[in-house]
Amino acid sequence: GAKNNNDGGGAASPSQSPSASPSESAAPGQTVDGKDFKFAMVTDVGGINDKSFNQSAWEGLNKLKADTGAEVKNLESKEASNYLTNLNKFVRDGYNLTWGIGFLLEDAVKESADKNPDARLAIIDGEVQAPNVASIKFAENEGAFLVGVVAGSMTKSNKIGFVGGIDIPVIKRFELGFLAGVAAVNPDAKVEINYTGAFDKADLGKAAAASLYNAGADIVFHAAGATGNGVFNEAKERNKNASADKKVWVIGVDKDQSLEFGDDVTLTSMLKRVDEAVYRVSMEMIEGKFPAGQVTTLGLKDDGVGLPDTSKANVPQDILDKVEEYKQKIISGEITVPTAE
Amino acid sequence: MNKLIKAFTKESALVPLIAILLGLIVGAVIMLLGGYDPILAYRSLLGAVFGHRYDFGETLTAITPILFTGLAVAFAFRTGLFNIGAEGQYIMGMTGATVIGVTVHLPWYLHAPLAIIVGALAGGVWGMIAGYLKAARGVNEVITTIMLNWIALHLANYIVRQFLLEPGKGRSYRVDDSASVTIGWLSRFMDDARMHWGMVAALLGVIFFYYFLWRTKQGFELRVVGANPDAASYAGISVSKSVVKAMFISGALAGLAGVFQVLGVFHNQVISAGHTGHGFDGIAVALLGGNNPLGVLFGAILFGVLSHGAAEMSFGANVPPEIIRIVIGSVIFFVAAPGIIRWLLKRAAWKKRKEEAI
Amino acid sequence: MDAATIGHMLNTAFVFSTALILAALGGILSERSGVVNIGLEGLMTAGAFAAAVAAYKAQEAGLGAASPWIGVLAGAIFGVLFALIHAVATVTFRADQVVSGIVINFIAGGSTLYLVKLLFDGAGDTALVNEVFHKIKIPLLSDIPILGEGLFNAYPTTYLALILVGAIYYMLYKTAFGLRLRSVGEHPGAADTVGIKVLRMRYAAVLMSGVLAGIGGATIAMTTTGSFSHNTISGQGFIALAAVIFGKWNPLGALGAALFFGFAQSINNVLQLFDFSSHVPPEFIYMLPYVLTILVLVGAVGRSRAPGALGEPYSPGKR
Amino acid sequence: MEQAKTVVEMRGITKRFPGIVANDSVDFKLRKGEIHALLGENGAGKSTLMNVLFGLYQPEEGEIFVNGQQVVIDGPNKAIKLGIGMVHQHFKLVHPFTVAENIILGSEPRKWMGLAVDKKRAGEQVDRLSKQYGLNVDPYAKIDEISVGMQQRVEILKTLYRGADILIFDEPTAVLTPQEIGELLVIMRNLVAQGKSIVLITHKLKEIMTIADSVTIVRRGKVIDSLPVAGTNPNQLAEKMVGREVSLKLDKKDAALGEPILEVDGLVVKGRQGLNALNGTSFVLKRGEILGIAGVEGNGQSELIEALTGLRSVAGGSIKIAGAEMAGEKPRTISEAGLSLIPEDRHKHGLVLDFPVRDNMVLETYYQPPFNKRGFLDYKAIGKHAEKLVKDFDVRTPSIMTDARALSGGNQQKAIIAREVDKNPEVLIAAQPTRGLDVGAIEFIHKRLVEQRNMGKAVLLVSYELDEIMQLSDRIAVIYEGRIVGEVKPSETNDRELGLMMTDYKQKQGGPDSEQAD
Ligand SMILES: Nc1ncnc2c1ncn2[C@@H]1O[C@H](COP(=O)(O)OP(=O)(O)OP(=O)(O)O)[C@@H](O)[C@H]1O
Ligand SMILES: Nc1ncnc2c1ncn2[C@@H]1O[C@H](COP(=O)(O)OP(=O)(O)OP(=O)(O)O)[C@@H](O)[C@H]1O
Ligand SMILES: [Mg+2]
Ligand SMILES: [Mg+2]
Repeated sequence: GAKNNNDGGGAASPSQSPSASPSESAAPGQTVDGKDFKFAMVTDVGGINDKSFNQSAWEGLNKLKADTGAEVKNLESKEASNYLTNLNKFVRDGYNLTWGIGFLLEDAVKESADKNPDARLAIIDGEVQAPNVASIKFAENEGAFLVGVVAGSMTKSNKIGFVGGIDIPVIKRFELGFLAGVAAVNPDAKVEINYTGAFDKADLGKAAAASLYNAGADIVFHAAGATGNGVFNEAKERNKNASADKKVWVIGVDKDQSLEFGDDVTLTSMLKRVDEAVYRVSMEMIEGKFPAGQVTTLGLKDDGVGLPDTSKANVPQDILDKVEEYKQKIISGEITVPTAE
Repeated sequence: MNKLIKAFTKESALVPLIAILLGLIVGAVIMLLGGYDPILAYRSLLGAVFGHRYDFGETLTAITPILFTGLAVAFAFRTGLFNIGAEGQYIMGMTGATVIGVTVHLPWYLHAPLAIIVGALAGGVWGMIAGYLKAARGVNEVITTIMLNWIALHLANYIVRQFLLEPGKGRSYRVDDSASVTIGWLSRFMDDARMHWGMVAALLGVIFFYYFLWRTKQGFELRVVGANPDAASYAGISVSKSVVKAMFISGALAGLAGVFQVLGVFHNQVISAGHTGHGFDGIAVALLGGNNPLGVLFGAILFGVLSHGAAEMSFGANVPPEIIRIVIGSVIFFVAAPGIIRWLLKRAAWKKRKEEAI
Repeated sequence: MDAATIGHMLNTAFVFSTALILAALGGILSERSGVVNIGLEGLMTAGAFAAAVAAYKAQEAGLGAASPWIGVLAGAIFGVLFALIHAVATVTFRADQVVSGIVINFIAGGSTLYLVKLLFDGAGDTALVNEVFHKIKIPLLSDIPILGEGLFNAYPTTYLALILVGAIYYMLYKTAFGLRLRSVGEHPGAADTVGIKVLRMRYAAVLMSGVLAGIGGATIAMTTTGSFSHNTISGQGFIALAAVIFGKWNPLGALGAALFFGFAQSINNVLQLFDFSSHVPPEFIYMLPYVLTILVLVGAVGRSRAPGALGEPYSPGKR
Repeated sequence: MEQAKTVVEMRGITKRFPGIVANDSVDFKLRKGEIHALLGENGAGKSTLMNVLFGLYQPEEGEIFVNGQQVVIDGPNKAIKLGIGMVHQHFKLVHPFTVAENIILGSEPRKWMGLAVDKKRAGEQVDRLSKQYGLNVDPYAKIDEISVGMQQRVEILKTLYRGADILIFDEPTAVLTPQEIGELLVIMRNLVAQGKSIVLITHKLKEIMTIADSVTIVRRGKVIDSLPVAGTNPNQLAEKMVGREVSLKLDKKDAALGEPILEVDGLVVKGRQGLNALNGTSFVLKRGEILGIAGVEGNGQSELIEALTGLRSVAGGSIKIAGAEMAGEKPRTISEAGLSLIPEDRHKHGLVLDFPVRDNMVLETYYQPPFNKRGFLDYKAIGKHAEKLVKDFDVRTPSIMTDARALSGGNQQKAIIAREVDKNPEVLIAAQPTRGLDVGAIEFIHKRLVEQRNMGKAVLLVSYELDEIMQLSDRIAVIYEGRIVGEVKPSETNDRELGLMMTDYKQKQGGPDSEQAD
């Protein structure tokens, strides 16, 4: 339908290569002057150094500041009822654009936008029907499909694990895309699913990973925020003394997690270019092309999701070629990746 | 009335005031050590709360749930029980209200009251489980309420996900407007702050707390059981029944905190990864208020003002909002250990005398 | 369920339990001396924070494998610092012990995050420590079926915790210090009249509880998370408190209780591997450890008896 | 040389508590080898003075000499070093510990280079001491499991273990059975014979006359007199301590018996370890009489009281009040049927110490009119009621809003009696109603009990004190191992006979029914 299209002048479509860093993609670069602009973002309880989502968004804004001289600011929320008050703080202070980072802020963004029709807001991972809000979503299922292809191709035990945070629609998209990707290249592989019920409990992630690896999995994909840190720790632990053929892998999420946890455990990561989206849409604001009222879903086509360049370190070229092949098939519509059961 | 006047002139009123002052000073010192400007920070804090109608209104909204959970914890304390489970009861209250708000369709004069009652009952029943296990099986309520907090979290998530989920979202459908308890005109007056009847209900809760415990027959029984269960059974009061009853009421109070968050603030319930902390904050509020209804009210106000203002402190003075938890902690600390204040006062007086002597 | 799975479950159980055991031991010492300690959560938070920061700095300084041990040491020191607040408030100034414990939780939670933000440029969590603890296989013993995988392939902190269970048991029940400590918690008046320094004993006990809970928090940072953030410690202190009560204020009992909690947690993950689990809503699987705990408590015969003077401040003049 | 014989001398001791001078420049002298009694009303300052000597309190003024040396006793440790030991009124024992552990606590024999407590040696030492002074305690028994009398011996052993030569006993007999009292007196003589000196605080004039060498009388913190026991008499002592004449003899006219009001038949009640605590107990209580239940503590008295009041479930038999079956009923039902209880443990069962006197006065009647109006309490009515009771029963309290905790033991007891008597019960159970009280308070309470009986009510008196039983009862039932083993009239028996019945009824077989008093 209309809401899933980014046909609002095509303004929100990033057009660079998948692994491009924001700086390369900033076409207008220093030529844009944003000194009179103020941008803000509100996160949920996670804060801006969560090593994934929020941090990525904040990096996008800081890049904007560096490139245009715009003023940027953030507030983290202590609990759900702070979302709205924090958004309103910026809205009332005359910020040009206020971001809500994460689906949890969806309702608060909606309410703030309705009450302040002159303000401009934007939401990541959510969908707000309001004329003054830009909604940015990601086709996580498409990206997850590609890492599924990697996992399906590279597993030796034909057992693969998936660790989810909470069983909610966003995470479900990760799971389903991943399952489809694995099945596409390796129908014999079995994927064990383990939801931990939390996004912030590394100990649960560690235990979940332990049971998956114990059950024979050699690759685990996590979509569980900070809970996933436990998955990495468990894998590192196992690789410490393991022989080469017993080595286990983790597939990271949101950011290129090999930068944090190292190449020796991180097979690849499912990137979600929140930084890119935040940077882009904010830039459009400065340029007077803010996609107000539109819902933009960033998929493979838009390089909103994808694999990082660092994947080369562990994933052989032939598999990367296969990944590219599937990517084109998804973009062309030859393959449709499921989004919900 | 006489009592009230006395209460304010006695040392018992002086101690909290000095405690608040000392707490703020501790906060200021820590800010200075961290290289922040405490004056600016506190000015931002006050500005955030009293500077604008909107902020004032939102502060009231922030006070409401912790006033309820504070009352809940204090009520249990008064009857000799330590309810660490306000958090779980809060969640169950939310869930009860959401279920009614989403699945039942009624005119407003029935819908909102029904949602409130069911939410309060859900919280009450959740508290009652711990009460029953204590009364019937002698299981320590501290453990059961901790466990029930986690069970409530997951049970609520299950209910929302299984029965109330709006497709594609991580939360329930919106509750019907007929179940909403917002006060439109007041919100408009308060510049769109989320005003709702919860604050009024919470104040009624304060009055109920006082009247029930000190004015009614049943309250008398609960207090006797709380103060001396042996004497209670000698006096013919059933201790088990009282424990169950007390935990039910305590749980219902905590449940109401959740009810009004759903019906007045969020209008839906999200699948939640963790606890909100309102229940645990309730313990602090209860302690801050010395488990007295009026004290709990003041405690909740102080707590609410400080925590609502914390965001503004980090907005206006870039101070990490966590500093406020240190301030609140210190205030409770000084309230709880009046000996320290007396000791400090004595030292101050002694020093002064010494200086005079020289 | 085959032996290997049980062994793995036991192994995971020990990972969960280690911090609980240590903190519960701390709780036992404090409460045996008559001082309620609901501040365990805060003490663990302080320990986890200090460990993450110190180990990170040590790692930066190139101390390598010694880093996590430096973290544990720092955790113990920070635990003691916060326990000292509790001791001064409750023992010297006779503040309500419950209140003081809650205060510890508040201040520990607030000040550690405040410090993290100061130390790490406004970040909500510390940088990741790479030099953390690794499991140590004990030769020969680790070949025993089930137990070998379950117990003898564990983190050094797990072994430390188990040794401390024995040591503290011995201290409490065999040494004069332990006898005096328990007497102070049961009947401080009696202890006072035979010349035992009640307040000094309570200080010692509360400070030791800071050491143990601090180490407990440190083990979480040094084995599972590798960093510290606002939810590194989220509820473990309260579970440890539950283990103290569940274990009847006895080190062996608390060990059993902590293991039970750990085991219930690890069942969680194993259950999800079975096909039938797809028919069970995951939330019910998450609830399982807590439901099991309550059921066991209900089934357990005999009420636990708290130390006689638990929660009562001692002042010599009072009767 | 008098100086040489004095082991303790306290001069001009003044100790103040907020609002009261507990000791007002008190002089006190204890000579070597004597038993020196301290006598005075409740709250006179006896315990305070001895706590000062034991280093628990620091006096504001005054000097203390031990063996002629001036000393500052800044804590029990110091007192112990000076050879002073104290057996407190409320025992200072760690209940979950064993006897030996309690005794060695604080100065434990060690082994393994001081690392571990040498429990074996501790047990042997305790055993040896216990034999030396004829105390007969089992070192390995838990305090929880031994009788009060035994617990007291543990307290005595604690002082001896620490080498005390000066022993202070604070109301040691208040909690003992007559047998135990007898044994304690023997032990005390024994101690004196071995060169110890003893301070004995007691309210029982008879004991002073029996065992003490000299007596010091305190009133309101001041010493009234100090004199040798020989050459004084109980009446003189009582007068000195109260400041007025006290009649130690109770005026009691003959009982006017009415119809049976409480009928207990074949009562069976389970005790602690599943054994029967009551084993077919039967007795009848009539209007207008006081029935004394005599017996050694632990023969089912507590269980009997709990069963009668509905606090303990009944396994068999019947309890009838005014003909209505009450076995298995709830406490409140029974209370409403006309049964009142003055409980044995006033702090634990009788009062809510943190509530004001006012609320304690309606602890059992708060739900009835006029106190309760449609679920709400009428504090005006409750206050008026409390004022009246406080006045009628002479409860000395600053106000009815004072917390019960702040009242002295005697006044707490008066408050309870006021409450229970005011319920106008058909049957009043009085369990140990005068334990620990001074003669003045005892006189008052006894008068009230007799008054009830004279009004045609029935009183069931459960007491371990034979004197009290003999003095008050119209009829005495002896309880032994959960059964009533005999009934006698006080006028037709004596201490010796009762004592025998209480310990071994078989010698007096054929008693129960043939002795039925009419
Ligand atoms: N810890 C205390 N705090 C305040 N006042 C006290 C304290 N101990 C005793 N008093 C006061 O000192 C006075 C003397 O008390 P003390 O216990 O010495 O009396 P006593 O002669 O031993 O009485 P009894 O015969 O009841 O044992 C009492 O009136 C009481 O008010
Ligand atoms: N904590 C306290 N604060 C103030 N006064 C106290 C306190 N404890 C006891 N008292 C005072 O001590 C006095 C005597 O109390 P105490 O308990 O010794 O009475 P008692 O007659 O010895 O009773 P019992 O023998 O049953 O204990 C009372 O007058 C009371 O005011
Ligand atoms: Mg006394
Ligand atoms: Mg007394």
